[in-house]
Order: sequence, then C-alpha cells, then structure tokens
Amino acid sequence: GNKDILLETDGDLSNSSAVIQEFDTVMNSDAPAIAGGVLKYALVAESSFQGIFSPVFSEDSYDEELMGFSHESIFSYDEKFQLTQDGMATFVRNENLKTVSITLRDNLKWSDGAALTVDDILYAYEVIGHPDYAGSLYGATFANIVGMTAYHEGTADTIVGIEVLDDTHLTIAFEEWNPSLMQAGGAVWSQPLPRHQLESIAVSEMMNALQLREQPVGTGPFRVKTIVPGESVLFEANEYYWKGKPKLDNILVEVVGAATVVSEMEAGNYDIAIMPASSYERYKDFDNITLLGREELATTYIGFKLGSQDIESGNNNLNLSSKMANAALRQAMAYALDNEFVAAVLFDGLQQPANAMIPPAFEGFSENESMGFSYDPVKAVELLDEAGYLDKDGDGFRETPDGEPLKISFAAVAGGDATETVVAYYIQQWQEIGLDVSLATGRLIEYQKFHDMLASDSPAIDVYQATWKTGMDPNPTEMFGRSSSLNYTRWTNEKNDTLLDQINAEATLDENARMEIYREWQALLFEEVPVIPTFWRTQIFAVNNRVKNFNIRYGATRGWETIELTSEDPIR
Amino acid sequence: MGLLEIKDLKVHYPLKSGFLSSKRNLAAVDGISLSLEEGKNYGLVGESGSGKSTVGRAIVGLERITAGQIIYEGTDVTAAIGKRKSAHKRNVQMIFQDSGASLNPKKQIGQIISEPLHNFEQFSQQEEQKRVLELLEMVGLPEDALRKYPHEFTGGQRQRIALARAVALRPKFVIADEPVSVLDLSVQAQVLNYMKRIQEQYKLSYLFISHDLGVVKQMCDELAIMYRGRFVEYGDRQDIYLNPQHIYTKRLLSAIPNLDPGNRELHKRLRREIESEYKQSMESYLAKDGRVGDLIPLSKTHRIAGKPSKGER
Amino acid sequence: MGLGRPLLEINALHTAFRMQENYYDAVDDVSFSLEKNEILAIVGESGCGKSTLATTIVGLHNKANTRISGEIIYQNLNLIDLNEALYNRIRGNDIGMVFQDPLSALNPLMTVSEQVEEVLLYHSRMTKEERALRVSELLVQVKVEDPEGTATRYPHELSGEARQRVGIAIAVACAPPIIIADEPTTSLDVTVQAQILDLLSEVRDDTGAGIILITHDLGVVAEIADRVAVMYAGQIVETAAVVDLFTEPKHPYTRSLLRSMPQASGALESDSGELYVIQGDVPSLQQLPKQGCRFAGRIPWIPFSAHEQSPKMHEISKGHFVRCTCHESFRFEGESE
Amino acid sequence: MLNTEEEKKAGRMEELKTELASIAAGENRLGHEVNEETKIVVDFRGMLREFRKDKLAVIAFGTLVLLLFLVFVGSLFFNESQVLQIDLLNRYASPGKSHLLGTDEAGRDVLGQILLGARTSIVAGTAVTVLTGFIGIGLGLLSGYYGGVLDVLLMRFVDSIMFLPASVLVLVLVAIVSEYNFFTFILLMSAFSWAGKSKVFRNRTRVEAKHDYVRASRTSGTNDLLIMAREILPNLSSLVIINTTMSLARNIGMEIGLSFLGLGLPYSMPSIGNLLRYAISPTVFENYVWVWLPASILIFAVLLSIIYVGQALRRAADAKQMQG
Amino acid sequence: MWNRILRRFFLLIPQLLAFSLLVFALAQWMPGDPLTGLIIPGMDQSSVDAIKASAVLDNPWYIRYLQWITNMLSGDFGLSYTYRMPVEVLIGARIGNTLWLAGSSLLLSYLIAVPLGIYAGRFNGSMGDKIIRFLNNISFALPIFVVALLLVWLFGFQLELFPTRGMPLLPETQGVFATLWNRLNHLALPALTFALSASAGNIQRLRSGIIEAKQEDYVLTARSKGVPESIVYRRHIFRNASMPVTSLLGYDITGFIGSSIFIEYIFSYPGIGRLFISSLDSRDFSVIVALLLIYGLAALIGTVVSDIILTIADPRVRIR
Ligand SMILES: Nc1ncnc2c1ncn2[C@@H]1O[C@H](COP(=O)(O)OP(=O)(O)OP(=O)(O)O)[C@@H](O)[C@H]1O
Ligand SMILES: Nc1ncnc2c1ncn2[C@@H]1O[C@H](COP(=O)(O)OP(=O)(O)OP(=O)(O)O)[C@@H](O)[C@H]1O
Ligand SMILES: [Mg+2]
Ligand SMILES: [Mg+2]
Ligand code: NI
Repeated sequence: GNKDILLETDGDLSNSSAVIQEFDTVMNSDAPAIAGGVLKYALVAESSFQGIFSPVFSEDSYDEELMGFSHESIFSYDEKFQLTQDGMATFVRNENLKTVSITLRDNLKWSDGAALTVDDILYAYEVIGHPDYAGSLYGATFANIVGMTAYHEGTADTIVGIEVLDDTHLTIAFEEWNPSLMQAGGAVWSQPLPRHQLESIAVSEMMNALQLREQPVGTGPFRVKTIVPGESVLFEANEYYWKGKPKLDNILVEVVGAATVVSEMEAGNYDIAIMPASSYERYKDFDNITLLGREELATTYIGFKLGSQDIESGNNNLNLSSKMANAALRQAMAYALDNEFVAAVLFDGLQQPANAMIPPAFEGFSENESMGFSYDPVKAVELLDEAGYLDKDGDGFRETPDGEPLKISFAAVAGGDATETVVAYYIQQWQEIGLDVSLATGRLIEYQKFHDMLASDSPAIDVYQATWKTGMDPNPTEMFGRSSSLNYTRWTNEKNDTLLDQINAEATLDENARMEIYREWQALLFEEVPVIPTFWRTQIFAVNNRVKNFNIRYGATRGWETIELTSEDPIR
Repeated sequence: MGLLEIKDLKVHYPLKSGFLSSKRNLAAVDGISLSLEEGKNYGLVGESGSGKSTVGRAIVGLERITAGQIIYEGTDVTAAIGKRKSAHKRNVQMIFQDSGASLNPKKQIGQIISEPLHNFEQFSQQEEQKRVLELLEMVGLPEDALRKYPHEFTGGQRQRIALARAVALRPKFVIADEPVSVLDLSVQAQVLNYMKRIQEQYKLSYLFISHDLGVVKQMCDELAIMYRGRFVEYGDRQDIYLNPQHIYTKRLLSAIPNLDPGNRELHKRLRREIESEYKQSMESYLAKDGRVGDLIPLSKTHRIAGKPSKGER
Repeated sequence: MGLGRPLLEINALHTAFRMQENYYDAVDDVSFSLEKNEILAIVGESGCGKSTLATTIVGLHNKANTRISGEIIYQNLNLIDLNEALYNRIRGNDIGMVFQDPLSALNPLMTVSEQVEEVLLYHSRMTKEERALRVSELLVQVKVEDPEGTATRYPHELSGEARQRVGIAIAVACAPPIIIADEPTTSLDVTVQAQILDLLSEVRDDTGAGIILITHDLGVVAEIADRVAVMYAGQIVETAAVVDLFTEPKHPYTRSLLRSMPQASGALESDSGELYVIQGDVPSLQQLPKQGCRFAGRIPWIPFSAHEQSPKMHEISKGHFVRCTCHESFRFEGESE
Repeated sequence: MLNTEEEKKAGRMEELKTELASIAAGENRLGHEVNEETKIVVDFRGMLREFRKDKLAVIAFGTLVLLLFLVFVGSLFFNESQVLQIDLLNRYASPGKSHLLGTDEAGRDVLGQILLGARTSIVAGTAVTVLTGFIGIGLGLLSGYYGGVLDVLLMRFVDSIMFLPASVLVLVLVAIVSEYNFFTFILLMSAFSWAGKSKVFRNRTRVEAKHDYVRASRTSGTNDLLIMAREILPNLSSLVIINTTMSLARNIGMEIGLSFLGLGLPYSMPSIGNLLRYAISPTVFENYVWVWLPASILIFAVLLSIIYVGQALRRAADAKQMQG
Repeated sequence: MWNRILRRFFLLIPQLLAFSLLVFALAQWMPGDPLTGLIIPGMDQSSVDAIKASAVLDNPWYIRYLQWITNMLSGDFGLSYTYRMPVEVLIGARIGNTLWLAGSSLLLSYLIAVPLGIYAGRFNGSMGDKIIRFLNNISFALPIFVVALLLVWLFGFQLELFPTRGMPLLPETQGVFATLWNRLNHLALPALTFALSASAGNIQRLRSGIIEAKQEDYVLTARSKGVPESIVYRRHIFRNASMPVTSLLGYDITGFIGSSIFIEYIFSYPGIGRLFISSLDSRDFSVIVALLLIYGLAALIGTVVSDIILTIADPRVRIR
C-alpha cells in the first residue's frame, strides 16, 4: 500500500530525533462479510454541521465530509491529484483551442433515478456564474471561462464558452490555459447540479432551498434518507450508483464531540471516526479498532487582519495604519510561538510545525528549510524593541511606537482539537514577550460566527487562527488574491499579485517551474508575514475491525460503495 | 351627646366575584348607630358573622369605613380614623379575642406593653419602665414577666397582658372583642374581674363584644343585639334580659342553656315554642329585601328594629 | 350481653403520651360505665384529658408513642387488646364518634354523601343503591336543610351547623349503641348548639344508644346529660346524676367551677359583683404531681391533712362518687361554716 | 438551574395554602375570626437550642464553616493569572508535590482553580441570594401588608414573571448582554428568582398581618413600616432563614450550571463549572479523576451541608412549634 | 369549575401577549436584524439592497411587532443563520425527540417520586424514610449535570447497559418494535437523569404532605368510621397530600425545560435543548427567538395545566 511517512516523537523532548512511524491507508480483512448492514460514522465536531448538501453551495467542512457519501466527482484523480480518465466522465484537453471536452458515460443516473446528462454540468456553471449566486465559489477560475464574465454581469443569457453537443458531450472553452485545469478540484468544475430538481427555484433562493437539505440528489454511492439538521444523517444505498448498488444498506452519521469520541470508539458505538490527535496516547492501543492515517490537505495558520474589503468593488484594501500593520510586530509574534513544542507535547507529533502554507502532501512545493519561524523569544523581543514597541508605562505590556496602549484581540474557532489549550498557550507566549493579547469575545467562537466575523472584517478581531484547506489544488489565489473575498487577512502586495498571476499562467504548466514560483511566493509570505503557518495535520481514522475494504488513500478509485461489514454489531 | 357617637356606620367588603359576573359587596356592617357615654359599659351580642367584630374594628380605625360617621367628643374623626396618632386613637383602644394572636410572640412582655407608650408619650426610660411595672402590677403579674415572651404565659395571663397594653394610655374607651371566649371558665372569671377593677380605677367604658350572653350580662349596662350587620334590638340589661321584644332576641335568650337540670323539660318546651314562632314570624320582622329595619324606640332605653312585637305597649 | 351489665365499662384506664423519652398520663385512672339510653357528660377544663379519653375508647391513638392500660369492656371484650382489624369492625359500627370542629373533621375533597356512605361501606352488605338510600335517610334524620342538595356538596359549601349535622349522620349511620361526641357544639352559636343538643337527645331516644358527651360547658351538661363525670387533670373527680351534681356538688373543683360561672339566665343582681376565681393554674401534663390530691394546690387554705395520700373515689350517696376526702372539709375562702 | 422553578413552586404552594385557608375562613361560621388558622410561633433562640441538639446539623454546620474557611483562606494563596498559567509539559499531571490536586488539560493547577472558582461561585450565589432576598422579602412584605390595589398590581406583575420560562430567559440574556461582567451576571441570575420568593413572603405576610398582634400594634399607633420590620418580619424569621439557605444552595448550583454550559462568567476566570465540563469526556472522567472529582466533592459538600443546615433549621423551627 | 377553567384560558391571552411582546423586545435588542440569515456574507450589494427593501425596517415598532407576530403565528420563524434554513424545519426535526424526552422524564420522575414519597411519609422516622431523605438531600445537592455524568459513567461505560448519547435515526427496515426499543434505550439515561434530580422536590412535598395530612381531623374521622388503614391512606391521606404535587405538575414542565438543556447537552440528544445551546453559542438569534417562544408557550401551558388539574381535583377551588 501507499504509506505516508510521519514523524512521531516519543514524548521526550530532549530526544527530539523523531521516531518514524507509518500509518496504513488501507484496511482489509479476510473475514466473510455480512449482507448489507448499517455502518456508523462519527462526525467528530463540537458544533453541528450546516447541512447544505450541494458542492455548489456548501461552505462547511463538515458538510464536505458528509457529501463524501452522497456526492461524487465525475472525474477520478491520482495520488498527485491529477485528473484521470476512469471516473464517470472522460475528458480531452485541447491546448491550442484552450478547450476541455467532457464525455459522460452512458446511462448515468442521479440518486433519484433521473438521467444525469452534461446539461447538469452546464447547469452547475450557470448557477455558479449567475448574478444572484450566493455561494462563494465564483472567482477568477470561473471568470476564466469564455463568456462567463458577460453572463455573470447579466449582459449575456448564456455562457458562450460552454457548448453542449448532446446528452453526454460538452466542451468548455477557456480564456487562459493554466495548470489548475489538470488538478483535481481545480479549474474544471466536476460536480454536476441536478437541473431537474432545482430548476424551479430562483438562484438567489437556492442556497436556502430545502431541497438541498432534506432531499439532496447526488451522484455518490449513498443518498440521504433522513436527516436531523446539524445532528445526524441516515444514508441509504443508492441503487442508481454508476458502479452498481453499494454493499452496505445504510450509513448512519452522527455528530460526536471530540471529548467523547475516544470512549465511543472503544465501546464500539461507531465504526469510523476521524480522531483528535491530542488524545492519541489514549486510543493508539485499542484492539477493536485499526488506525489509518494520511496527511490532511490543510494548513493551520495564524492570520493578521491588515485591511478590509471594499464592498463596492470587492477588492481588498491594505490598511497601513491598522494595528497589525507593522511587519516586525507580526514577525515577533511568529517567533514567540513554540509550535514544535506544542506539536510534540499536545499532538504526539501527529501535527507537524508548518514552515509554509502549502501542505507537504503536495511534494516539492514547500521544501525549503530556510523558511518558517522557529521559536526564538529573544529575537521576538529584539524585533519589538527595534520597532519601537516598548513598555513605557510599566504595566508589563508594550505600547505602540506612538505610546498608545496596544491591545490585540485573538480569535479562534471553537471545537477543534485541543484548540482551547493551544490558544491559551499562544496568548500566554505572546504575553511573555510583552504583548497584551486577549481572546476576542472572551471565548472561542462558533464556526459560522467566526467566518462571518472574518468576512465582514469585524473590528473585534485583530489576529485569528484558522485552517486553510487547500483541497486538491494548492493554488492559493483564492486565499491571497487581491479581489478574493476569502482573503480574510485583506493583505495585498504587488509582488504577490505578480506571483499569483504567474501561478495561474500557462507558463507554469511545467512542474518544476511551478514549484519554483510557489517557493518564491512562500518566501514572500515569510517576509511579509500576513499569516504565520503553524501546523500541518495528520488525519487519523479509527476504524472498527468489523469494517472491510476501507481506504483513505488520496486518488483511490474505490470508495464507500465497496465497504462491507463482517459482523452485525461493531466489535467492542 | 355621648363620648363616642357612631352614626349609620357601614362597612362593606368586596366579594371575589366569578368570571363575568358583576361585583358584589358583603355588607358586614350595614348602617348602625350607637351613642356611647363615659363610664358605662356596652355590649354587642349576635351570632357568628353578624358583624360584631367589624363594628369594633371600624371604631378603632382598623377597617375601611364605607359610609357613616364616627364622632369623638363632638368632632368627626371618620376621615382621620386611619391616621396614626390622634386623640381618638389614643383614647379608644382594643382588646382582641385570642391573646395568643394579639401578642407578638417575638416580643417580650415589657416591649409589648410599652409599645403604645412609646408611640404616644414622651416618657423617659425610667418613666416608661415605671409605668409598665405599674400596669403589670395592676393586672396581677409579677415583675419578672417583663423579660418573658408571651408563650411563657397561660391564656388568662396573656389576656391580662393584653388588657394592660390596652389601658396603658389611660384610654376612655376600650373595645373588647370576645376577650374571654377562648378561655376556660375559671380563667375567664379572673380576666373579667380584672377588667371590672380597671374600669373602676380608670373610669373607662367598655364596648363588650361577645356571643356569650352570660358574660355580657355580667359586664354591661346597655346592649345591642346584632343580626346581619344591623341592630335588631337595643336596650339596657333589664330591657333585654327580662323584657326582650324582638323574636330574634327572644330566640337567642331561650337558646342559652339553663343551669337548672330540674326544669330542663320546661325550658326545652319554651325554647321549642319560641323557635317555631321565630320560624314563622322572623320574616315579618324584616324588610322585603331581608334587611333588618331601623330601630324604633319602645321606651326611653329600649329600641327594637322593624315591626314592634305584637304585645306593643 | 349479660343482664345488668353496663353497655360500656371503663376500668382504671390510663393513657400516657411519650414526650422526650418519658411517658405522661393524660388520662389517669379513669373508671366509669355507660348504660344504654344514657347521656353521660364528661366536663372539665381545657387540657384535662377529655379528648384523650374519647380517642382512647375509639382506639385512635398511635401505638408508637402512647401507652394504654386498663380495661374498656364492651360486650365482654376488652377493646384495648383488640387488633386493628377487629377494632375496625367496632369503630363506626358499634361506636360512633362526633368531633369538635366539623370543618376539619370532614375530608375537604369528598362529598357529603361519599363520606357518610363510607361508614356503610365497611359495616354493611348494602348495595350501592341501598347505601345511597340510607345516606339520604340519614341526612333527613339529622335534619339538614335540603338533604338531597347537601349530599352532593363538599364540606366547605356547608354552614357550620349543617357540617355538624353531617358529622352526626356519620356517627349514627350504623346505628351504633355507643356514640361519643367530643365537644360537638363548642364551635357553634348558642342557637345552633341548642338544636344540635336536641338532635343528640333525639338520636338517643330513637336508637337507645348510650352517648358520651364531652364538653366544658356546664350549661350544656345541665341541658342534656343524665349523668356527669367531672374531670380534672386527667382524673375523674366527681360523678353524679345531673341533678345531684347541680344541687349538691361535692368536690371542691366542681363547686368552684359552678361558682365562677357568669349566668345569663336567672335573676339580675343589681350590681353583679366579682366572679369567683380559682387560684393558680391548671398544671401541665409534665408538671402534674405524682402523688396526692391534684387539686390541693389550688385550694391552699385547706389543710394538707384533709386530702388523701392517694385519692380514691368515694361513693357518698347512690351513684354519687367523689375523689379524695377534701370535699368534707372544703369551704370557700371567707365562707362561713 | 432549577432555582427559579423551585422558588416558583414554593410561591405557588404558599399561594395555594392561603387560597384554601381563605376559602375555609370565608365560609367558616365559627365563632372566631380568620386568625383561627393555627399560628406557628417559632422562638428563634429556642430554634437555635433545638438546632444545637441536632447532631447532624451541627456536623453539617461545622463542615460548612470549615469548607468556607478553606475556600476563602485557601484562595488567598492563589492568584488568577498564576492559576491559569498554561504548562503543556504538565498536562493532566496527577496530584503531587508541585500540584496538590494535579493539573487539567492545559497543565493548569486544579486546586487553585477549585478554590478560586468555588470562591466565585459562593460569592456570586450569596450575592444573588441577598439581592433576591431583599427584593423578594421587601416586596412580599409590602404587598402582603398593604393589600389592596398595590397587592393586586404587584402580584399580577409577579405572576407574569412566574409564567416565564426563567431558566431559558436567563440563558438568552446572558448570551445577548453586551457588558458581561460579574455584576451583570448577578443581576441576570437574580432577574427572575425574586418573584417566587416575594409570593411566598406576600402570602405569609398576609397570614401574619391578619393576626391580632398586628392590629394591636396599629391601634397602639405604631407606623406601618415599623410594624412590617419589627412585628411581622421577626415572626417570619425562621422562614427567612430556611428560605434563604435553600436559595443559597440553589444559587450556587446555578452559577456552576451556567459556567458548565459555557455561559457563566467570562472565560478568563477560574470556575468550577469549567472544570466539571472536562468530565463530559469519558476519558477525563475515568482517567483524570482529579480534574473533576475534587471540584464536585467540594461543591457537593458545600451544597449538602447548606441543605442540611437549612433542613435542620426547619426541623428546629417545627420542633419549637407552639400554639401562640 | 368551567367558569374557572374558562377564566384561566382568558387569562392566557394577556399572558401570551405580554410574553410575545417581551420576546419581541428581546429580539429587537439582539444584535443583528431580522435580515440575519437572509443576507449572506459575500453576497453582492444589489441583492442585499433588494432583500433590505423587501423587509421594511423603518415602520414603527407596533407595525413591526404585528408583522413579526403574524409570521410567528403562521409558523414562519424566519431563517436560521447557522443553517441557512427555515427555523421551523430545524425545530420540527427535533421537537419530537424533546417531547419524547419530556414525556418519559416526567413519567419516570413521578414513578420514582410517588412511591418513595408515600413510603417516606407513611413511615416517617423509619429507617427507610431516613434513607430516602438522605438520598433526597444528595439529589438536591448534586447539580443535574453531575448526576448525568455519573449515570453516563456507571450505566454507559461501566455496566454498558444503555447508550450514552444521541438518538440515532433508524432505517425503517428494522420494524416498529426495534424503532421503539431504540428510542427507549436511548431515552433511558437522559430521562433517568431528570427523574433523579426532579423527583427530590416531589418526594419531599409528598412526604410532608402526607405527614401533614396524617394529623388532620378528617383522618381521625375516617378511622373512627372503621375504615381500614390502607384505605384511610389511599382515600383520605394520599388524595389530600398529593394536592400540592398535582397542582405543581405544570411547574415540572417548566422545570423540565431548564433541565432538558443540560441533559440534551450532555447526552448529545438531538432535541431543541441542544439546538438552543448551540444557537446560543453561535448567536443564531432567529432560532433562539423561536425556541424562546416555544419554551414560553410550554411554560404557560404548564401553568394552565396545573391550574386546571387543581381545579378539577380540588373542590374547594372548583366551587367558590
Ligand atoms: N376582611 C374581610 N373580608 C371579607 N369579609 C369579611 C372580612 N372580615 C369579616 N368578613 C365577613 O363579614 C361578616 C361579619 O364578620 P365579623 O367578623 O364582624 O362577624 P362577628 O359577628 O364578629 O362574628 P364572630 O362571632 O364569628 O366573631 C362575616 O360574614 C365575615 O365573613
Ligand atoms: N398526641 C399527644 N401527644 C402528647 N400530648 C398530648 C397529645 N394529645 C393530647 N396531649 C396532652 O394531653 C393533655 C390532655 O389533652 P386533651 O386534648 O385530651 O384535653 P381536652 O380535655 O380534650 O382539652 P380541650 O378542652 O382543649 O379539648 C393535654 O395536656 C395535651 O397537651
Ligand atoms: Mg368576631
Ligand atoms: Mg378536647
Ligand atoms: Ni383532695
């Protein structure tokens, strides 16, 4: 199998020479399977999931986890996240014409039995590009399609660049040819939208439509049967699934708090869960479960609010007089954090200190030893002293160079793995270098609220901790683009613009050139510090031993439909 | 002109009424007039619920007066009756039925007796102490009672304490609302004796409220018989006990047990007769709405409500 | 029932309550008998043990903190020895009881008819209809106004008089040979009292029951009783036929009581002087002298030697018993020989 | 969280009692007045004497005093920032020399958190009890004594507060109040529970005010406020004591409950509720007992002894019942 | 009686009005405006304007109140901000669970309280009574969440008798019996938690009610009638003693509301209590407002039920 190499310390800090441990990504069993059965999946979360079952509208990572059962991309991809030809659809790229032609297999069906045609792919583009579209997907990638801008601005009724040939053939023309087109989850949208179900709903209403929440129609091996919004979902096998009816009868997903999931897995109450790294010590030796692991395609970081979004133009404006505007201050805050220590002590090495924004699963994108902040409080203090942040009034905290009191509000999402502890520790470390940092709103903030506060540039937040989920395409334009609404730091920079343009340019189709630009871009981040990358995480899956054929490998072509159980009840 | 004049006194209580039904009033006292002179004792007799206590309480200002006047020494005090300190207040005091309830269980006897002194007199500590001891002695209680609590006394003693409190300000008038009805015979006699003695000493008057005709006879010069908030008959002792005119009065008197078991049957027959007469003719003594009529004088002292009895003289 | 045997015979009855680990006699050496068709009045001041005596006869005391000894002979049975189940057959059926406060003695949540019927339920084999019939009969018998209406009402809807009549209806429902009425008229007006007393004597006349009437009102005694027992501090101090007692009271306590009573009937003295007062207070249960005459302390001018060491009942004339010998030398203070 | 409910129930019970009593009295043609209702008189000193005889009560009281002493003196040895100091190397350290009661998930000293948290809870609970006590008893006295329109209006108001789902409203208010600190917190916790109390005291006052000693005071010319304070209140003293001890127990519990839900006092303060929340994790519950068990025991012991003291006081009051 | 019941219902109207006004006021005070949930961050300005125009914010408060209350009455509670879906759907999916929990909790609490209360009252002073009182005090002193945690630990993880969390959705294929069993199984611990901590008050009330009733004169009357002791207890003592408990039954509903929040939180029970807490966390005000209304209504119904039960059960109140 495909083995990921991970670091694990043995808990002894002085001996930080890492012990190398390998996690399996595939779980198998020779025991005979029972027919059907119900698999119980614990969705480990502190808050509830939002429950929008549509890749076009969903913004919630828990929803994404849930859609893994019910929605499948029409393309398959390989370990390097490059699209391949053995999914529901095949494609042909024409570099000269800058087109991609998509061919669907015959007789594909939605989970409600309706025929799945290329028209549904077109429909996805039409909705995303629609002026009333309320989701967050529309951006440079979509604007890159010929005719999309006109359609988006309402001057055209159709997207001229997308041409439906017949029920199974469609061609998309692009303005620019760029590397994301080859990337899974990249520039070629791979999730059709069921026109037959949603057509009657105005695009502006769609995000709130009950159809997407209660009877979502998808292409995946399972479909939603019953749902308690935010709490649990019961999936049933989708008999129209293109690879044939899945082996399991049902999958029951329930939200389980990180605090209890370990005991629940031990007691055999659930079959599968993504475990909190911070209690690895507790569950690593349970013998009724098998642990699988893979690197998560995400980077945890600390972001600084540096400006605001102009609502009219949608452009991000850097505010040079903002509290965090001084790069020295940001650097000092970065050097004050001992993430290596946190990773080792709190996460048993299952999270590694990040020295760049691109996660290591994308090999070659962030291998630069010289980058990254390591714990250096002396340097942090020096930086602050030099920049004029001094404690003049003797209250133990530094003031701004102008002598104003400097109170920094730090915000974080509630419910992550040991977040409370990490956040409290960060604050403590910042206080140690004389910065008056406190928790914005006094407590950790619930997911939705947190994102709304960031999106609306709430003045209550100066610094925040968040996670950047790259998805399968490491392209950072969305996170750092000048006109991206998801650029929560509101950091803009000429050089950054240039580099992002290069990333999105045709020239970078060459892999080595691409890597080079990514490295350069990351070096810029290191200098400017709009964000401090903190951790790369490992996802640990605990799987009850009655589960057969479970596979978490990126690019694996076999999914939930092949999973079987070997006994009626989970093994305790 | 009496010391205390009560004119057409009415006390009505609002009744809790049912949903959507109109508000009704309960006429606990429904127009009575009394003229009380100094040095005389008055009795107020009637069955339970006839409004006797309400009259007493209205006079000392414990009830809201619906209509009528209370005139003290020639001045109308009706409006001022709720006021805390007035000559009327000071000179008209009250003793209550149940000494257990009328003495604050949380206060020492000394405090209880000195309370009115405190409010009305500007006594010094010693003067007050002296007066309290005087009062205690008057009701036959030892000095060490001062520091004790009410529950340390028997019912009779407590009632004497209440008496001491009532007369502490040397009032001209004391309203005694069934002061002995919860007491045993022997104790009752004792309290009544003290009341008499104090009356002689202080020259005060009692308005004696009771349903025990024996006690009233013992204590009072003039008495009123009450029925449904009105007077049915008014007269001196002679008039009421020896020459009752109203059938209600007669019935009341005949119902009193006779201490002569030898004549039991006779007494019983008499009572039966009056009872049947009462059943027949009580109606005719009342106005159409069941209200007792106004008092009509029979003699200088004797008055009876509504229709004079058949043997009108 | 043996000929000449009284209906109910009580011998040397003691009822003691437990208070702080000690037992105190609230009823102390009480003996008397009750004949058929007789009203026996028991008089005495508050706290002298009248109610305790009544409830002892009916067997209502909690065994856990009372101690009862002596004999209560009814139909050759000593009731004290009966177990609960047997006692339940006697209660209500053979002994009816009327209580002092008719409001609290009736269950506020049950209608009058339910409460009257309940007696019949446990002491007769009547059918439902028969019982209903009997209930209305009883209500007519005790002369409540509007018997039918009353039957369906709840106690709080009735007047005090009607309540007490219902109480009597309950007591006489099974036509028991013995009725015990504990101060049945104390909480009522005199006019009502007279009628209730009439009702009781009618019941006696109709059923021939023996009635024990407990009261503290000598007037009531004079009105209705055939025989009287005077109680003081847990003991009977004098028993006599009613006329004897009022004409020739013997025991100093009886005499004092009679003397201290203000009288409504009878002549009007021109100036009704002071009433007679018994000195001192009734001793409380815990302060009772263990030995000697219990009334001695209240007539201190009588020499100690006039009392008996342990006072016994003495028959001084037929049916007239007096406790202790002090009555022989008793004079009121200031009274000439 | 149930404190307002219990107060409500108490209030409703009292109301019911008076209602039934007034029904009985209204129709009651007994020779005596309304003050027939048996009057329970409790002599406070007698009560204390009785209390002292009650072994369990004395033990409970002793325990309570000891615990309070421990909490208040013990907490002097800690300060907030020191207690909240994170020490990742000592996560879930078991009890030992450096941390007497071990540490929590972030290596914070448990003992310090318990002591400081208990102090906060007790102070907050007491403040709420005192506040609601003053309001509830005060309004109850006024309303019950004066009766009439004032009474009707006040009681309607109290009724309309009692109908509210108080526990939920408190949570909502806690969530939306912008200025959230110790004082607003206490105000919010007090916002509803005074109502039931005032009902209890209003009804008791009404019963009390019907007694003749109050009338006697009035005829003696004593002014109304004095009558309320010096005549009636002393007669309610045992009720005050009992009611207050029980409220105190409930209020302390409620403070902990709110912080358990994460809606208590601002995060930066050590709190028992926070410690107890760790125990939701079965892992912590079973393996890191020191995090939650001492806190539970302490608070349990405090509440239990308050309850026992309250009950013993009630018993003492009952034992000293005397017919006035 | 009908008079009184009718009057009680009439009284409900101003109460409901007052309560809804209070909630409205709170809703106004809550941060955000009625548009929260409709406007999605990142939405472009024109659509924001359009939405804003559709909801008139400049009306005087009473017009807005009327609008608001008609919406609420017609079951339109607005959109949840967290879930971006109609609040009534969110609540609808959960309220059944809470009703089940309420029903079984209250039932269980009476099943515990009544026998124990009767026993302790009847045999007061006995060993059993002492034990019951001791346990009672413990349950008074233990906050409900500690009770819950102890039960989870004991029954869930030590004895492994009951599931400790949630209320899973079951595929229909498993049959009615399995569905019911699943439900009861998952209700066991939460309901027991409530019952254990709520029965304490009722046990105490019942006990003292019985002790009080035992001393009443009418009990003596009943005994003097020759009524067997067990029936004296049943017909006379217990009926009178249960009056306070019955009349407070409605307040147990309000009590349940408070407790259910803790219980659902700890047991991850997908009811409206958990929704309430998570909505408070995320400041999802449209949900909070809707739940407040529901809770308020339940509390009001509770008091009405109490009063009606009392009216039916107690003739003294019924007939005035
Ligand atoms: N505060 C009150 N509110 C309403 N009704 C009252 C009130 N006080 C007295 N009443 C009613 O007024 C009537 C007269 O009452 P009052 O107490 O004056 O009678 P009474 O003659 O003193 O009777 P008793 O002999 O029982 O003392 C009664 O029907 C009584 O029920
Ligand atoms: N259950 C009891 N426990 C302890 N002492 C009691 C009990 N019942 C009565 N006593 C006491 O026994 C004595 C006699 O009481 P009892 O009630 O028999 O007197 P009584 O003559 O009926 O008085 P009253 O005229 O007041 O009814 C009293 O001192 C009383 O305090
Ligand atoms: Mg009166
Ligand atoms: Mg008696
Ligand atoms: Ni003698």
